[in-house]
Amino acid sequence: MQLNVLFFAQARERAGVANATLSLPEGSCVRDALDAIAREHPALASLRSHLAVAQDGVLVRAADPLREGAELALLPPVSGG
Amino acid sequence: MQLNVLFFAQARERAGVANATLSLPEGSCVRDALDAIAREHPALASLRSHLAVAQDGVLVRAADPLREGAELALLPPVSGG
Amino acid sequence: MPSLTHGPLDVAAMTDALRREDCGAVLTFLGTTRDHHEGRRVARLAYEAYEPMALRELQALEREAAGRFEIAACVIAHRLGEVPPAEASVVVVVASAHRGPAFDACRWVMDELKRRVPIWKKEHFEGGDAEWVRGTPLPGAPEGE
Amino acid sequence: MPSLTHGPLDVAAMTDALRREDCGAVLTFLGTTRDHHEGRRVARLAYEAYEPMALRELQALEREAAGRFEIAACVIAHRLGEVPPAEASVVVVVASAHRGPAFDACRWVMDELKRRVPIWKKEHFEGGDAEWVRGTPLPGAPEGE
Repeated sequence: MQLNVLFFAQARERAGVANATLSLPEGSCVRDALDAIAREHPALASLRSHLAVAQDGVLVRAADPLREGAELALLPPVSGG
Repeated sequence: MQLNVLFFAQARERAGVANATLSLPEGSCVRDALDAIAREHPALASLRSHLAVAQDGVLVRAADPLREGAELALLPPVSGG
Repeated sequence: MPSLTHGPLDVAAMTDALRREDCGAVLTFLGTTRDHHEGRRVARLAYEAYEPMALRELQALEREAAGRFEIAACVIAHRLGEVPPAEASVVVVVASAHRGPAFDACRWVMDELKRRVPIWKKEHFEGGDAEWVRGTPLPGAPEGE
Repeated sequence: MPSLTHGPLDVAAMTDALRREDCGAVLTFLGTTRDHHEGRRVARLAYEAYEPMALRELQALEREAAGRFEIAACVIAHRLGEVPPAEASVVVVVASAHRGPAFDACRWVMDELKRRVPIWKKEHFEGGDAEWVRGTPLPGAPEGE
């Protein structure tokens, strides 16, 4: 399955890209995606425990299944206002 | 002693004037002024227990002495804002 | 410095005057004329003040607010005379480094203003009659001792 | 409806849009760029958002505010990109019949906005270095379960 990954703020800067395409085996979950992203972008390691993840704009948890073609956003702690 | 009396809001409307000169014996207090005003303007009677009084812009009490030439303001319950 | 004005209040100018580089929050309260009160349609309001005393009380409120709360500045303006519906009769602007004290101070100023400042409001209803709004007695009404 | 803009926020237009004849209170909160943070001089801020999600979250906040508090309307706007000192990065306007709920709602919206909306702030200090502001983790960070 293919996913479009979006990196924001510190995650974007550490990854060095704002988005990337990710290929995973069918049936992968959010944790699998994070593991794959971490292998690709080791600079994200220290941030990982602080990242929330949204799939198509909705927050998801580590065990949630991924959808084919979904947009997966890596969201550091927020600081709007 | 002479005082300049100012009437505001309901007090002004009931008295029919915005200000008036009041002559009182030397040594009069705020209560004496209110009594004299009440005789002059009986329409103020039902309002009297709700009126505060300021002498030269400072709130005073019934027993406080009056100053020659002072400005005495009759202040109904306030409703600014 | 507080102000009493007989025309529309310039809210934008008041807010802009308090945008300071050392402040992270600017809170602007507008009290506007409602078109209804206790079930009746209000055509307009008219305000009257004992102006010199009202100005002094408003200035005291600005200073007390700056002393009680962690704010950088507080400015109050009140309109007098006739105020049509949806126009502002009172504006309070508070600037502060953090937003909590701005909310606390602005609310406190409005509560105190309604209790302490010699300003009176008359409601003119549709149909033509009018009534002074039941207000709050100032402290120390001589007969209330 | 909330908005995300890449230029200055039009505070006056937002406030005017919420002056309604059935409301007695309009409260406008401006979050502005402070020129200092933890003892350092801030030259400017830069904001970034996950825009479609941020807009949906802001819209949810507007609706929830209208449901939780006795208010007539709530509108939120957030600026993105660079914001110089003393300019507004966020504006929340609340209109209500009575002032108490406007204060409660506006404060609640700002608290929730800082917790729930995917927007990030970077401080650019004088001298040239920059830092992302330590923020609040969104609920459900996968590793935090």
